[in-house]
Amino acid sequence: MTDFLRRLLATPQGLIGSLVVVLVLFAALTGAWLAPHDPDAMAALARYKAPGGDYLLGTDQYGRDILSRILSGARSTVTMALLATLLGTLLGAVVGTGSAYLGGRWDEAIMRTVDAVMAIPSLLMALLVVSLLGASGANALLAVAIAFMPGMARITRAVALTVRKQDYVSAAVARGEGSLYIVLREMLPNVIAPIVVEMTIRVSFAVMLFATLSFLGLGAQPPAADWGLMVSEARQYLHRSPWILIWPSVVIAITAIGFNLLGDGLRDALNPRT
Amino acid sequence: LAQATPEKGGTLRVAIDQAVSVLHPLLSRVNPEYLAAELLYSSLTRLTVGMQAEPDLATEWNANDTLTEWTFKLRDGLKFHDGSDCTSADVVASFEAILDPKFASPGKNNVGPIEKVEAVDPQTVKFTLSTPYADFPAAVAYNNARIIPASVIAGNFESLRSAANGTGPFKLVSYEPDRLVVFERNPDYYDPARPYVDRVELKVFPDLGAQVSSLMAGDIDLVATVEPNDFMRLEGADGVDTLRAASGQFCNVNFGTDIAPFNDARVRRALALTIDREAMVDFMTEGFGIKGNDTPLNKSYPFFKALPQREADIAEARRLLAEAGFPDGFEAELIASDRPAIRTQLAIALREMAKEAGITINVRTMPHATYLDQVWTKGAFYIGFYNMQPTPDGIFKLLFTSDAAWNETRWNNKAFDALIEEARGILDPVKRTEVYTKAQELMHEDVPSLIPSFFDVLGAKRAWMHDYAIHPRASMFRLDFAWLDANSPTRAA
Amino acid sequence: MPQDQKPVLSVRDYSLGYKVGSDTLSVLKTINLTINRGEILGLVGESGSGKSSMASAIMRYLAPNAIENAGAIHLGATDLRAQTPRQLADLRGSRVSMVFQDPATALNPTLKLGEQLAEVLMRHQGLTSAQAWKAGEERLAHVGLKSPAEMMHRLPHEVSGGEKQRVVIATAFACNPELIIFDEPTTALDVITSRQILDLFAGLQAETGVASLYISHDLALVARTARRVAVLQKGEIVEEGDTVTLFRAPQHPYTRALIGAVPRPDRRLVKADPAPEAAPLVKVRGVSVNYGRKSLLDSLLRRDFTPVVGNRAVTLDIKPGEILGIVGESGSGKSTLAKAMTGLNRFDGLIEFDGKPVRGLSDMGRDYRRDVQIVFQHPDASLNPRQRISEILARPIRLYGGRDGLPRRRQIEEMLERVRLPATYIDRFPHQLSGGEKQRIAIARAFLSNPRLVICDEITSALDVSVQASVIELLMELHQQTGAAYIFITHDINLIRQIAHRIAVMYRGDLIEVVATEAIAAPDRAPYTRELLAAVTPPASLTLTA
Amino acid sequence: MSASYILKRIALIFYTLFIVSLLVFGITQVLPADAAVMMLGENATTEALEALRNSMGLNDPIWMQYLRWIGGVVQGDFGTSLRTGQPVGPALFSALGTSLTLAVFSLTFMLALALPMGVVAAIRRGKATDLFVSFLSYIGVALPEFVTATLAVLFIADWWGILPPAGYVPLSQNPVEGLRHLVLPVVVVSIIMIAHVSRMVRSELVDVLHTDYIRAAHLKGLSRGRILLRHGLRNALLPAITIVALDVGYLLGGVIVVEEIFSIPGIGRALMAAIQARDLPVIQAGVLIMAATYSIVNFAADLIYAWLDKRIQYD
Ligand SMILES: Nc1ncnc2c1ncn2[C@@H]1O[C@H](COP(=O)(O)OP(=O)(O)OP(=O)(O)O)[C@@H](O)[C@H]1O
Ligand SMILES: Nc1ncnc2c1ncn2[C@@H]1O[C@H](COP(=O)(O)OP(=O)(O)OP(=O)(O)O)[C@@H](O)[C@H]1O
Ligand SMILES: [Mg+2]
Ligand SMILES: [Mg+2]
Ligand code: NI
Repeated sequence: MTDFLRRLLATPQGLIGSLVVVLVLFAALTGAWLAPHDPDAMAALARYKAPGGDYLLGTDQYGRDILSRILSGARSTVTMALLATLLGTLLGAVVGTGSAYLGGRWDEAIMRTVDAVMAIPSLLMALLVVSLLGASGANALLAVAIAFMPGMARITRAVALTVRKQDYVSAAVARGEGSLYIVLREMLPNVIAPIVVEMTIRVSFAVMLFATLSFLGLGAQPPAADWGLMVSEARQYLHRSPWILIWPSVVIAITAIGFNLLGDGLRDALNPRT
Repeated sequence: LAQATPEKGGTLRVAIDQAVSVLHPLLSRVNPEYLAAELLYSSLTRLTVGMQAEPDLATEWNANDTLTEWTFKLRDGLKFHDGSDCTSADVVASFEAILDPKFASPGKNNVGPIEKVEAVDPQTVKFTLSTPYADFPAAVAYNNARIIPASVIAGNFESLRSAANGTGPFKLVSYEPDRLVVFERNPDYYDPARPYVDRVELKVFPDLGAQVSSLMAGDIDLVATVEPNDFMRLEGADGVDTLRAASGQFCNVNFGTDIAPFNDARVRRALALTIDREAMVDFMTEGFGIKGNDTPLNKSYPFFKALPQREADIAEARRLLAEAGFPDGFEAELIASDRPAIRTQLAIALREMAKEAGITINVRTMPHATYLDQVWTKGAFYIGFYNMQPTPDGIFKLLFTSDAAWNETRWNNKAFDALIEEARGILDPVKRTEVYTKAQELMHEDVPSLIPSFFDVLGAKRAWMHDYAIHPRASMFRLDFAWLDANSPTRAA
Repeated sequence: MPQDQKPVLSVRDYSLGYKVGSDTLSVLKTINLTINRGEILGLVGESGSGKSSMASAIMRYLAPNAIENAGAIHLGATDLRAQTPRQLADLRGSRVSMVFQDPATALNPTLKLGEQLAEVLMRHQGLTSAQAWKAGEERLAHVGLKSPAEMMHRLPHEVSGGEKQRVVIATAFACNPELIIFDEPTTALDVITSRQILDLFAGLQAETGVASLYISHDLALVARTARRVAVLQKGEIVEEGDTVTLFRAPQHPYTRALIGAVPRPDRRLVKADPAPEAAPLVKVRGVSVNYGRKSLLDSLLRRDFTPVVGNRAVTLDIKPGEILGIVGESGSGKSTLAKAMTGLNRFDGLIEFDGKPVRGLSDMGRDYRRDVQIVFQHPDASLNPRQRISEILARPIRLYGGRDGLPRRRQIEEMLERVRLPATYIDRFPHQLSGGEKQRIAIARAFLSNPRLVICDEITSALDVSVQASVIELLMELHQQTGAAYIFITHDINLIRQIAHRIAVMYRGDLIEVVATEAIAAPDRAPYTRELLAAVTPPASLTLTA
Repeated sequence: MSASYILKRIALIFYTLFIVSLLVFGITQVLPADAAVMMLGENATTEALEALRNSMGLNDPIWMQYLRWIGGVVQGDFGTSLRTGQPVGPALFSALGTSLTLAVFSLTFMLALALPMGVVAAIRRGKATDLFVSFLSYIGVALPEFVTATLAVLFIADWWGILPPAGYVPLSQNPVEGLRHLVLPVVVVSIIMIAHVSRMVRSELVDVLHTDYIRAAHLKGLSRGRILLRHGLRNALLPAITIVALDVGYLLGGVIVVEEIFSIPGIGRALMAAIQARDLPVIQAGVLIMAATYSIVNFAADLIYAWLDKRIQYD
C-alpha cells in the first residue's frame, strides 16, 4: 500500500491530483464549520459586493457570502458527485460482473440491452429520470447514477472477463471453489483497481452533469448552496458582478481537474507500463 | 424624443423568451403567444397604455342603464386575411366559442359575465350580461377575445393551430414554433396607414442573456421583457433604449386558507408582518418595483386608494403566532415552480425573513408543468405570478372571489364577493373607489395572499425603432404603431 | 567458405546501464566482441543477462533511459557511436539489420507484407515502387515462400507464423547487409517451423556470407548454428570460444551449469516404470471438446455453425504413479484436454477416475477435485496478485482439509520447505517472488491436497533453462515422495524424453499415438511423430561428445 | 467483415430501438402529468378532458397504447405534439437536421484540432509540448458547457463583437451568416471532446510507438515521417474511430445545453422544451430519434473500422 502511494505520488498528476482531492474532501467535511458567515443569511445592504473586507470572495445577489456558500456547498456538491458515481458504479459493477460471470446467452442478452440503454445520451437519460422523479438533489443523484450505470457495466464486464480468463481463476475453479469465493475473493479485488480509476475520472464528470442539470432547472434547487446551481444562477448577474459566477466555476474546475488528475495518476500507478 | 412622422418599411425583429407553442388566438396562454395573436387578429376593443379601452374592430359601444346590455358597432368593410368579410356573425361565433367549455379557451373567465351574444345586424353585436358590468369594454380587449372566422369555428377549429386567418395588421408567412414566426404587412388592414413595417419576425431565444446580447449586437430590434439586471446593463448600451412602465404585475405567496395552519388569519398576518418590503423590492426587482400591501391593487390601477402600508413587525408577528397556538413558530413547505425564476427568489427571501419570527420555511421548487398539475389552486403554501389585469375587477375576479377563475386561496369571503359584485354595477368613479377600498381592507386584514411587491414592466429596443411604448399589461404590444428609421439595418435593403 | 579476418563488427570495452529512478542499473560491463565476415557468433545467457541490450546497442536503438559509459562499437570502419541519427537511418536496413523474436508483432498488422518488404528496398536502393515490388517478389521466392506474388498482397494476419518470419528474414537480407542480428528468432514458433526457419537461415547465411550475431538462450540451438559462442552472465562475457571446445570443456562454472541444465533424453530422471499390471488410475474415453457457441441470431436464422474443435474423441489411460508426457505443436489441443480433465471445459465423452465415471462438470465432486490438480504455464497469471502466499496456500487446506492437529500456518510452512522455499515467504505477495519461485508456489498449492494426478501444462516453458532444471528436479522429487501420477504437457521433446514413462502425441485435436518413451525414436512411429522428432535439435553436448 | 456481421449489427440496431422505445414509453407513462390536461390546458372541463382521453386512447391498457404508438412509428407517424398540436415527425426531423449540422461541424472541428494535438503530444511525450497539451485537455474537461458558452458569448460576442451571440441561420438560406452563427456553438460543444479525443489519440499513439513493428521500422532505416504516418498513425487512429463514434452520444447530449443557450432550434432544444412542457409524444419520438442516430453512427463507425482494418474478425 505504501509502495503504491509512493508510486502514485511520484507522478505529477498523482501528486497534484491527490493534493487537490484531499483538499476538496477536507472542504466537504469541514466546510460548513469553516464558513465565516451563515451561507443563507441575506443582507439587503451588502449585495453584489466585490471580494475584499468582510467578504473574502464577495457576496451574491442576495448579499450572501460567496465563500461561506462555496464552503458549505462543498459537502453537498462533492458528496453528491461521489455518491452518484459510487452508486452508478455499484449498479454497473453488479450488472457487469454478473453478466460476465453468467456468460453465454445471458451475457449476450444483458450486454446488448446495456448497449441499447447507452444509445440514450447520459445527459438526456438523467433529464428523463429527473423529470420522472421530480427535480431535487436526491433525484438528480439517482439520475446521474442511472446514467452512469450502463457505461460502468460495460467497463466492469470487460475487466471481469479478462480477470475471469486468468489462470488463478481457472485454478480456483479447478480446485472446486464456490462461486461466491471466486467472485468475491479471486475476481473482485482484481476487478476493482481499473474500476477505481474509471470511477475517479467519472466523479468530475458527475460534477459537470449535476451542474448541467441545475442549469436546466432539474438539479439542485435554490436556495441550496450547490456549486453547479450557484454558477447557473449567477449567469444572470454576470454583468452586475462577475465574481458570483467566477468563484463557483473556479472551484468546480479545480475539483474536476483534481479528480481527473488523480484518476490519471492512479492509472499510471496501477499500470507500470506507461 | 423627436416626434418624427412614421416611416414605412423594414423588418422588425423581436426577441421572445418562449416558444410560440400555440398560434390559435383563442387558446394562447403566454406572452409570446399573445404577441403572435395580436399581430394576426383583432378584438372588439383594445387597451391603451393608459389601460383605457379604445376602438379596434368596434368603433363605438354603449350600454343600457343597468350595464347589462352592451352593443358594439363594427367598422365598415372589415376583411379577413383570406379576403372574406368579417361581420357581426364572426364576432358572435368567436365569443360563443370562447365561452364554450368544449374549446377550453383560457379566456372563458376573463371576458365578463356574458349570457348571450347576438348579431343585431351585420355591423352590430349585442351582449347580454348576467350581472351589471361597467368594465365590459375593457374585458372584451382580453388577449383571448380575438375575432376569428365563424366558418372556422363551424368547420375545423383546430386548423388555426398552424395557420392563421384574422383581421390583424399582419399576415402569417411562416411558423416554426421553437425558432421563428414571420409575419408580413396586411395591405387590407382597416387602417390604411398602419402597420408601418413590412415584416415582423419573432425570434425565440430561450436564454435571456442571449436576447440581450443579440439586442446589443443589433441582431434584433426589440426585447419585449427583460430582467432587471439585464435592464441595468442595457441602460448604458449604445443605440439601445430601455423601456419601463409601472405596473400591477406581482408575485405573491398564496395560502390555502382551508388548510392548517394557514386557515388561521393570525398565522397569515404574522407571516405578512415578517416581510421587510423595502428589501423585498430590492431582492425581487433590483429596485424596479414598489412595495406591495397584500392586496393586488396599486396606483397603476384605476379606482385605487392606498391603505396604510404594512411594515415588518417581528414582535407583533410573534405575538400573533403565540395567540394562534404557535409560540415557537412552525415549519412549512413553500412550493415554487421554476419559471419564471422570480418565484424562487421570492420564496428564498421569504424563507430568510420568516426565520426571524421562528417560522421555518422549506422551499421546494418543481417544474412548471408539475406545479400546474399538482399544486396550483390546490396547494397550502405556494408562489403565484400574475400580469397586471386591465381593471381591479379583472384581478379580483381572476384570483380572489369565491367564483374566481383561478381560486388559488379558496378564501371565499362572502362580504368581499358582494363588494366586488357591487362595484361592477357602479359607473361613478368615486363610489367605485370607495367600494374597492373596502374590498382591499378586507383582504389586507385577512391576508389570503401575501403580495410583498409589484414589478415594473421592463423592456428594451434599438434606438432606430420608434413609437413603441411598453405596456403595463406586459401581454400587449401594439406593434402596428411601431416603425423603423433609416438607421435600421433591415431598412437598408 | 574463406573467412575474411577483417572484423565486420567489433565491440570494444563497451558498458551500458539503465537509469532507474536515481540509480543506474548496470546491464553490460566491458563487453568485447568481434564478428568476422561469414561468421556466426552465438550469444547465450539466461533471461535478463543483457543479450537484447547488446543488440540494441549495436543497432543504436537504445531505450531513452540507457546510459553508455565507455567503449566503442564499429561496423567495419564506421564508428557507430559517432553517427548522426540521419547517418544511422542510412545504415540501418542497408548495412545492418535485425530479426526479432516474434514475427507476429514485428510486422505492422495493417500494412501488406509486400509493402513492408518493398519499403526497405525503396529506401536504401533507390528503387521505384514498381521495381521494389518486383524485387520483393524475388526475395520472397528466395526465402522459400510458395506464391510470392500473392504473398506480397496479403496482410500479416492472413499468413502463418512461419511465413511471417520468412518475410521478416527476407526483409533483413533484402539489402545485402554486412551484419544481421537475430534476437531469438525461433522462440515464438513451434518446433517444426522453427527448424525450417533455422535451415533457411543457415542456407542464406552460407550463400551471402553475412556476419551474424545469433542471440538465444537455447544452448542446443546455438551449438548447431554458431561456430563461435559467447556466454553472457549478468552483463559480463564469462566465456567465449569455439563452439565445439566450449561445449566439450566449459571453463566457467556458469557455462557448466548452463550446459548441465540442458535436458538430455539419454539421462532419464524417472526410475521405475509403474507396475504394468496395475489398473489405470484414469481412463479417458472418447473425450471431445468443441469451442464456440451458436449465437442467438444464428439460431434464429437457422444457420449452420461450425465450432472450433479442441479435442476430437481422445482416448487414453494413465496408470497410478505414471508420468505421461503430451507433446504436439501449438494449438494441437493439449491444454484443452487438461482443462477438460480439470473441469474447466465442457466435454463430451467419459472420464473414469479410479473407477468412478465422470461425464461432466457436475460429476466432479470434492474428491475428484482433490485428487486431480493442475499447474499452469505462466506463474504470474496463476497466482492471484492480490493474495498473500499464506492465503493462496491456505485455500486447498481449507477446502480439502489438511492434516489434523497441525495449525494451518504450520502446514503451509512445511509445504514451503518441501518446495524448497524459505518459510519467511509466507507473508509475501506473488510479485515479490521470481518466476521460478512463483512456479514453486503453484506446485505447492497443487500438492497440498495430496493429489493422485497432477496435470502440468507447460509449467517450465516460461522459465530459464537453469530454473527449469531445478523445477523439474523438484517435481521428480515430489513424484517419488507422493507417487502421484503426472500428465506433463510440453513442447520440449528432449525434456519429456527425460522424465516421462509414456508420451502421447497430439496433432490438430487428435491423439496420434501413445508410445513408451524408449520407443519414441523407433522408426515405425507415426509420420507426424517422426517429423516432430526430426525437428528437435538434439542437445549440443550429446551430438558433440558422441 | 461478413454479410452475417452486417446483418447482426443491423439486428442490434433494431433491438436497441426496441429497448429504447420500451424505456421511453415506460418513462412517459409515469411522468407526473396528464396528456389531456397538457393539451387542453388547466381550464378544461372534466367532460372535455374525458372525451379527449377517450379519443386519444389514453384509457386503453398500456400495452395497447404502446402497440398503437410503435405501430405509428413504424409507419412514420410519430403522433401529434400536445403542446403545438402539430405532427411530431416533420418538426423533429427538421430539428434533427439542424442538430446534425451542428454535430458534423463540431466533429470536424474537434478532429481537426484534437488529432494534431494528440499526435504532437505523443511524439513529444514528456516534453513541454506534451505537458501543454495535457494542460489544455485538463482545462477542457473542467467546466460544464453552459459556463464555457456563457464565457464565449461574453468575450467573443459581447466584448469583441466579432460573432453573433446567438441565433441560427440555415446554411441553405445564407451560408455566410449560417457559418458565422455556428462558430461559437461548435467551439463550445467541441471543447470537452477535444480534450477527450486528443488524450485518447495521444495514448493510442504512445502505445503504437512502443510496438515491435515500429521498432522494426526504425531498424529498417525508414524516415521518421514515413514511420509516423504510414506505420504509426494508421494503427493509432483506427481504434479512435470507434471511440469517436461513442462520443457522438456525448455530443448529442451536449447539444441540448448549447442549443438552449445559443437559441438553435435543434433536437436538443425540442426535447428540452418537450420535457418542460411534458409533451409526451415529442419526448418519446425525440429520444427514439436520438438513439437511432447514435446507433446508426456507431454502426457506420464499426463498418468503416472493419473495412479499414481487415484484421478484425467479427463473429
Ligand atoms: N529500458 C530499461 N530500463 C531499465 N531496465 C531495463 C531496460 N531494458 C532492459 N532492462 C533490464 O536490463 C536487463 C537486461 O535486459 P535484456 O532485455 O537485455 O535481457 P535479455 O538477456 O535480452 O533477456 P531475455 O532473454 O529475457 O530477452 C534486464 O534486467 C532488464 O530488466
Ligand atoms: N476458449 C477457446 N475458444 C475457442 N477456441 C479455443 C479456445 N481455447 C482453445 N481454442 C482452440 O482450440 C484449439 C486447441 O487449443 P489448445 O489451447 O488446447 O492448444 P495447445 O495444444 O494447448 O496449444 P499451446 O501449445 O499453444 O498451448 C486451438 O485451435 C485453439 O485455437
Ligand atoms: Mg531479450
Ligand atoms: Mg496450451
Ligand atoms: Ni444574427
